[in-house]
Amino acid sequence: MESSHDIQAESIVVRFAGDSGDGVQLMGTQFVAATALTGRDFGTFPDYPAEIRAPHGTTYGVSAYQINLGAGPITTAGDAPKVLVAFNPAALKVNLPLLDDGALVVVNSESFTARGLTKAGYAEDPRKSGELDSFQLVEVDITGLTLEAVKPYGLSKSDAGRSKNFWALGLVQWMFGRDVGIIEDWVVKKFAKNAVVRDANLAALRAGHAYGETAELAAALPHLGTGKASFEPGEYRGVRGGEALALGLAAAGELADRPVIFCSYPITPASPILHQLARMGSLGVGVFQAEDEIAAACAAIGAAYGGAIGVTSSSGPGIALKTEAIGLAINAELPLVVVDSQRGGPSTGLPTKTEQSDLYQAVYGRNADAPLPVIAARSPSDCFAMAIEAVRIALRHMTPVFLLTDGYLANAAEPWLLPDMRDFAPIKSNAAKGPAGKAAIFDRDPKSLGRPWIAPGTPGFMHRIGGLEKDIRTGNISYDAENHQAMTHLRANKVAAVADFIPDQTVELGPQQGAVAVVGWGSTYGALYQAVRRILRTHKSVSHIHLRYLNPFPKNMGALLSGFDRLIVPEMNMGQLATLLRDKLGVEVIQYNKVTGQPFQIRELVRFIEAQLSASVHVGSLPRVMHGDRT
Amino acid sequence: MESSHDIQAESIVVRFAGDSGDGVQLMGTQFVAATALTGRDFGTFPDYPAEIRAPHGTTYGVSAYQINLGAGPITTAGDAPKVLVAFNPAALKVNLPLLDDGALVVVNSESFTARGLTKAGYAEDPRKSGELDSFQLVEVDITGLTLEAVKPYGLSKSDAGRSKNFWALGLVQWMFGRDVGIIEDWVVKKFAKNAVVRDANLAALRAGHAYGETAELAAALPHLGTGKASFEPGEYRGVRGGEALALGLAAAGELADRPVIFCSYPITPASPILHQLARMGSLGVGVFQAEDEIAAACAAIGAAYGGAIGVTSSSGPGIALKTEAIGLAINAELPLVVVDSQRGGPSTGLPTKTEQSDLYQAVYGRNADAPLPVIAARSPSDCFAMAIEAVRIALRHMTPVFLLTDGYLANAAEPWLLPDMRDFAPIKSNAAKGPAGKAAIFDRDPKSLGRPWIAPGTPGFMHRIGGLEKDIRTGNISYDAENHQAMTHLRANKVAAVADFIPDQTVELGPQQGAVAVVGWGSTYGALYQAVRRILRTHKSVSHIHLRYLNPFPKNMGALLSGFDRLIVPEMNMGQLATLLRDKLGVEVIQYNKVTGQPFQIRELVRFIEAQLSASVHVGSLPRVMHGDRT
Amino acid sequence: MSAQLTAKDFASEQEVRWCPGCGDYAILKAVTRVLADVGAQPENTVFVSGIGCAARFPYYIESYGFHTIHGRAPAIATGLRLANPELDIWVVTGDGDALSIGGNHLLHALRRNVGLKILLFNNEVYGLTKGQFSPTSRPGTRTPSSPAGSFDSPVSPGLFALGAGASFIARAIDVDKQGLGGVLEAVHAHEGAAFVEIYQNCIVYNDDVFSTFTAKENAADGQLHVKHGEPLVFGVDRGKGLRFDVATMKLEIVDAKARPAEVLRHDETNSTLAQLLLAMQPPEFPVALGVVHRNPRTSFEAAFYKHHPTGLKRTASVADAMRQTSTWWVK
Amino acid sequence: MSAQLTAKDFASEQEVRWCPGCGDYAILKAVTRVLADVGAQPENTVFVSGIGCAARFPYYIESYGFHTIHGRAPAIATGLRLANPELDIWVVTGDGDALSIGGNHLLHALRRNVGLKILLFNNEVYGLTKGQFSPTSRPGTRTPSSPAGSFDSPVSPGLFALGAGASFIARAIDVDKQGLGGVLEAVHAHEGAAFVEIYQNCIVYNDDVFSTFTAKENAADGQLHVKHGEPLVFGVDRGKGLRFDVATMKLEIVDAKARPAEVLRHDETNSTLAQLLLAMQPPEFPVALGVVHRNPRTSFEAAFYKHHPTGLKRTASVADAMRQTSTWWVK
Ligand SMILES: Cc1ncc(C[n+]2csc(CCOP(=O)(O)OP(=O)(O)O)c2C)c(N)n1
Ligand SMILES: Cc1ncc(C[n+]2csc(CCOP(=O)(O)OP(=O)(O)O)c2C)c(N)n1
Ligand code: SF4
Ligand code: SF4
Ligand SMILES: [Mg+2]
Ligand SMILES: [Mg+2]
Repeated sequence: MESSHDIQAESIVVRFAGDSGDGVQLMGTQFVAATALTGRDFGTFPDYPAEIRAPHGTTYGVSAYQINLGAGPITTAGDAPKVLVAFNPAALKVNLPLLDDGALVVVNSESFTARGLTKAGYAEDPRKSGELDSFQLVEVDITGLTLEAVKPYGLSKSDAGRSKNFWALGLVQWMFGRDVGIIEDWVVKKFAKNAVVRDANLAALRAGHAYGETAELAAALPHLGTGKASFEPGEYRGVRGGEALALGLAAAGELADRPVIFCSYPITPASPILHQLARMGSLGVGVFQAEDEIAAACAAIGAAYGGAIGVTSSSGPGIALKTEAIGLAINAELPLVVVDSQRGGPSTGLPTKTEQSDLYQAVYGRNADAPLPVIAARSPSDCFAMAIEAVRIALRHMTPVFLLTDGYLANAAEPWLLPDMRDFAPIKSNAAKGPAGKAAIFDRDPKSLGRPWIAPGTPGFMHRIGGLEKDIRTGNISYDAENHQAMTHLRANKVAAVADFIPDQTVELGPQQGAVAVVGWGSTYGALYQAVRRILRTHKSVSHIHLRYLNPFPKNMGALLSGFDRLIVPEMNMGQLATLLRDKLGVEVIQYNKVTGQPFQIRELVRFIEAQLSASVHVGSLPRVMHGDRT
Repeated sequence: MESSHDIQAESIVVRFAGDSGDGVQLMGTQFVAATALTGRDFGTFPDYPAEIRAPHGTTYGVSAYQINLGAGPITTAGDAPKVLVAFNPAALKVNLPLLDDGALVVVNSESFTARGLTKAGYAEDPRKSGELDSFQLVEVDITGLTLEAVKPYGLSKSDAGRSKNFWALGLVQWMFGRDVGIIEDWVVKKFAKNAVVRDANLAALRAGHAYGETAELAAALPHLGTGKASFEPGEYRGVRGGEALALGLAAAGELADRPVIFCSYPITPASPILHQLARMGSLGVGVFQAEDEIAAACAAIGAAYGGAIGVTSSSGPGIALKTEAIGLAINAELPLVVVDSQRGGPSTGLPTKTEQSDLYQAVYGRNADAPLPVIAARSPSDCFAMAIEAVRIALRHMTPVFLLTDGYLANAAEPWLLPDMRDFAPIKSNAAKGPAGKAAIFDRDPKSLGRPWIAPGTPGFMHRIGGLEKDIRTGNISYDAENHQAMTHLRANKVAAVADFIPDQTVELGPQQGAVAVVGWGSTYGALYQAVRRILRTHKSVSHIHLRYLNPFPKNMGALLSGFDRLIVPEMNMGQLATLLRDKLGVEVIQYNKVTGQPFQIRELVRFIEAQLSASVHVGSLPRVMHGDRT
Repeated sequence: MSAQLTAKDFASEQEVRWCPGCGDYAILKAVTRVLADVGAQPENTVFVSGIGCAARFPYYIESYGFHTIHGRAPAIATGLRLANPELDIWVVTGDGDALSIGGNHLLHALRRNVGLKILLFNNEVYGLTKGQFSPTSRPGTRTPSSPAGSFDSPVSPGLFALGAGASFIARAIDVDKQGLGGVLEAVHAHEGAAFVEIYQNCIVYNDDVFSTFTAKENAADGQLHVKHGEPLVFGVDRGKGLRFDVATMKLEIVDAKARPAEVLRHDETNSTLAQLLLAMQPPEFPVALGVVHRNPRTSFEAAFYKHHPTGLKRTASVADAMRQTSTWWVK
Repeated sequence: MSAQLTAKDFASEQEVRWCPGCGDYAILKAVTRVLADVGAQPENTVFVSGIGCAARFPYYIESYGFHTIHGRAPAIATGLRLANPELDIWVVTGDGDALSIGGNHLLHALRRNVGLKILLFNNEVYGLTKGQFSPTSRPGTRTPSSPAGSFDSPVSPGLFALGAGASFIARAIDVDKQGLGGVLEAVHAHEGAAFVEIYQNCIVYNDDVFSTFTAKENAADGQLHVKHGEPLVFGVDRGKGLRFDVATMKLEIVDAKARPAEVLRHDETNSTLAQLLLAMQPPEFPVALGVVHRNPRTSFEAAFYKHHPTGLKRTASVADAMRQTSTWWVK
């Protein structure tokens, strides 16, 4: 039987929120696992507090997990949640502003004590103050019912309470008309070592589900239903950017048949890559946790010098420290992959928030004329492909390569159609052409300008390299004026040569030429894609172009962009791609910049782009720079 | 009596060259001191070998000193020497290619032994091979005649030989029709502690001069004469960029009435500033030689936090290491001056060669959106004014400021009309406006957006600052989305506000609008000025615009540049100012880039600019990028 | 000097945000108490820190505070010291902040003997970044970046400081009010660099890692509280003592009651003894706590200001300085 | 292994560009000789250096060489070591390169015990940048950046290495063929990090700074050449010996002939003795030379490869790895 307020939609955004200790992250990932099996597309994003474990019940200790599920293509975690499960008042307070009008709000009534309300900073109980009037409020004593359910296992009150998240998960599963089978399987595997906890969680899970079943309550609880996604056939898994990037680096090692030596110093939000790779020894990956970022970059350079695939990874402040070492890799012409998981700045900034603001640093941020290739991943699963691409470029051209990702990609998850590794071409590196001897060291490939990669231990090729300018032929130190000019050109030409090997820039959505193109890069892909898709439904002419190669640009970029009257460049920074476009292509762009630490919302993009579409075509009359939706 | 081959000109370029040990640098500086007193304008540039003290007689051990003297304005050390004094074959070999046709070449014949020739890599004696035919060769046994002259003082042969440079100096003084009086005075002062050396040098000096007098030789030796400069009246001294910059920092301390704490780690070519300031304790300057560049930047930040004027100084590779710390100064809003003495790169590159290639690093080279003001000195004496300006901006806006100089400016010397310190306005810093309390800390000046500078030790104002994003009002840590957006704008607006306090951009030479403007920055000033001056003599329309403020640009820049059909941007890099002009002003420019480690030559600039003048006005048809004269 | 302040007066208005049960709370309490006891003035007290959980410390103290960047606090504090040698400057740092990324600056602050009061909160883990092993973690420590156990051999903060030439080295336990309090008072009194290693329990990522000697039941045999001039004894009713065997050049434990004469007396100025004490590890030996080494020498700032007798006040003018070379007049 | 090579075979074709009379020449000679003597193979030998006069070293050796950036050689060499633990990796560095900017990396290479042969050329000055004082310069050293004399208190390379937990610490004099040669052979044989301080004369900026013990006339009383298991004696006909006084916990010099029994014997495994020997300074004491400390333990690369038994060879496929989580099929 359908209750009046059921929610049926193409896709639904659900958000779980509670204390760091309430296990909402686990609840979220399990709900996603279950969702996947129902053939829905999804996008997720966890929202951690900055503190490790802030005092219980405080607003800054709230942890949340958002899932956008339904008919595809789903490319973001969604703008405004339609459903919120809040385990305590603080969780309600923090997340209420995000909700869609008329959203369903399930709260754990037990937690709405005077103490809980004050801790959350509520002067008045929001359930009575009327501020929830525009939502569907459902109060459930989740804690009480959980304790009830797990009583047989004789756990302490606090331990018993830990099963809350499973109880709630059971209920949500019911609302989506699903059973709890596959979650049960997971619980059994996960808690095999601790029977009591296992059984308590199973009991809570089933009780939550049964709670929905119980007739007299059903009325209060809506059914939630979404469209089904039409997936390309194949084997899928859910993946986060960090996992995909780590797997991609391991895959590159496999494709190049070289060990990967990953050198890093922990930092938010780059650490997940380190943690993943630390478990990939069997894939030929060695991990070195260095004493600092400088040592990490240097060790990766040393590893590359030794013939391994040297990779170093950090976030903005740590990348800044690697700057000098990266210059050495440029001069010594050694392959090096530098992964930059961007975060809010400047300085320590907002470690747990996302931003796209290291593009300047990647492209221009070194002493002297020191060009290098820069590429960026655009979605969690794309991190896999771009990691392989970064290694491919580094080995082909014998140069350091920047791979840009960010805090959003690192933690966001999406379904990933598992690739067939045989579809990836092996990664080749330059071998010595001539006979043994120093002469061979700088005998470059004429197309890529990459030099042979010859590691110590190779008989007959003993040679010296370093950070001083070198003779373009012999590789010996040279202070000669003309030679320095020639080497400077060579370094520039080498990076330019990358464009001869990468695919032409394509248009994601919309016409190949027209009034407006929305040009983006990196993690904003999903939001821009959806925004343009929505606008296209209204039969307006707009196109979405998304860059993965930022330096050099694909060869057809200039021609492609010249096909549009206006270029809108939305970025989660103050206009760094805009600078690149002006500098390298001399084009005029309309900037849309948002620097809040939050990903773009589809609706704010739609609003801005439509405003541009209806505005007169005369660019001069438009404000050149606009700023993000502040709400 | 005049000899046929006398050299009379507006100005003459003289070059002294020998082994590192031959004392040519001293010879050069003394010759300049003497020149100054004759009312000639001059520009000098020393050319050190990269090695500390390379083996005797080798080409890579050659040290040289070039002086351009005569009627002013002289703004460079000159293109092609008219006179060369070479103490050995290696010195001849290295410097011959630089000489002007028909130049006078004085060689120390004693050094042209078989051994000396091979060491220099001469298969054949150049005096016989005919390769000197197009020059006026004068052979003098400088060593022999010096030994002769100093015999009375019973010095060892090698010690006696050390007076060579004074003997040669005496001869050159004679050729210019001068006596050796003031050099004698200097020798007497300088070697007061060592009578024997003093007397030997005096004897050599006089002997060299007398050698010219001696009738029968005069014929072989030409007289050299130049025009007199018309100087603005006042007191003058010769000054190198390094000295002027150090004095400028001390002057800023005086003007702000604060101690200056200079924190640095030695590096070529920045060290001279450190060495100069180490002697300025009585001017309220404290020097801290840190363990590395990171510590140097951090200590300067700590000193600024403590209420002193914190300055840190390095060259490209060292500046790269300071990147993260500079970001902290931006976020904490502390004043900091970062002096970057640019050199050839990337990486260790060409430490002793000059380049303008750290502009990218200064403007764009940090993680996240981290804007800061960037200014550049354009001549040795201008380093004084710009050092004061850098401190003024840092204290007014409470921000780190980049001051760019380079290897050329650091070592080049020119006459300096000593300023009257009363002509400089005192440097003010922001004081707390409100009553004591944390609230006062971020109560900014509405125009400059600089916050009050309140150091620990001040009662009542205890507060915390740091590198995390802060609330725009309270200064407390804030992860709030809207606040981050607001702070990001504030940081951008603060740097933009600098433009409200700096002078409008002026045109150095030529019309205020016209066909072509040559736009430069930094140490190329002298060469661009002379090139444009020459072309103007031919009544062609060309103007010279030289920037000292690179970020932000002066407010009138856009309007000023729009008054010219074409903009030529010559730089000793691959086009970094060109990028800035495209990015910030959206203008199209014609690049002229030279990256040889050598300063521009006036003639190559004239050639390029004239080519542009005669080319069709349609920019499209012009190559957008041209490269430096390779010879 | 104004009225005597209390520990409360040194607590800032900021909400403390460490995990419930973190050892940092106890240290914060001890520090504020000592600041009050020694009559410190908030306006002349500065806390400088790097990045980490420990490095949050300055926010919670009512004084001047600078939460800088990772590993650089000693360098920033050195600059501050030169700008104002009158301040009481405390540097709060973690084992990662001080010994991983910050090792070089700590080395140089110690060998220069800069007047800084350096508190290293050693929890043998990177807390803030969620629990990776640190340079003080024991081999075999399982963390997200060492799932099979770490294999770096750790550095001893105390021995490192000694090798760097530190003039003051002390040790204490986070929850040991008395021991920590006494050490902090000695720190406050020391001129030059004072280095303290505080064993701090990270309840979330490295709980009880020090319990082998901090736990009540292990305290007697696990802790040796040193005091200058007094015998080096420990154990229940201080029945055990340290003896030095010249034949092996090693320490050994003897019955302090039976052979009191052979028991070493603590000499905080002797660096050989310091090395022996700092190297002791449980279970064979107790952990040496208190002021292990104190050998005062001229501080860096004192030497600096000997070169600047007027305290960076001007005694000459730039107008004159620019004329300290041959000049000439053009009429 | 191919035919025995000679010192000449290890000299590269590059022209040596140190100042005439620089101590580096003697060291270069000793190194090439030892490489030949120990039968090193050029293709399996790598010299990694930072920046400085000393750091020019790799250019002059016929082997693989990497002239990196200032202070980072130990970090770069660590990465190289992990990539190929079969190589002989020598790190050549100066007192500034190793102890000023590079202090942190040296600390961690030593405590991790990375298999690197680290030669620190200590000339107590920054040579390449024209003579500023360094962290090993004595107080009062007049240089361009310390015209009135430096006032930094210096660090002792040996004591620093000991504090960092080095498993091998030796000392030698640039021109002492025999002493340096012997040390270099021991270095070559050591697994893990071998640290050597070589007193190197900078004839241009710091001439004769070590002559108090290196000069012929001072050698006998100024130098103590240690040998494991042998008495610690020195002086003309080895008449003086070292004795340890437990009362003062200090070393003293005794008549070795009169009281032979009291003279200490060298034990290179004892770190307390190492500290005492490394701390000795003229004129009171001779300078300890030779292998002062050698206490082998597992090298970092050995521990690393214990975690990678197949030597970074793949034993699984990425195709399988990406499926190590719940997957689903869409038909
Ligand atoms: C340049 C830089 N690198 C890395 C980080 C990430 N980071 C912050 S704190 C920290 C280590 C903290 O460990 P510790 O110093 O022991 O302090 P604790 O949190 O354990 O108190 C790291 C790696 C950073 N903030 N900045
Ligand atoms: C990042 C960086 N900072 C500074 C320098 C300048 N520099 C080169 S070598 C050197 C110190 C050399 O001293 P040392 O290591 O003792 O070697 P030495 O020349 O005495 O053999 C310095 C400061 C540099 N090249 N790079
Ligand atoms: S993570 Fe550990 S050190 Fe950090 S606050 Fe929590 S308990 Fe304390
Ligand atoms: S400066 Fe000193 S160390 Fe450098 S090469 Fe010359 S003598 Fe040797
Ligand atoms: Mg820690
Ligand atoms: Mg040195």
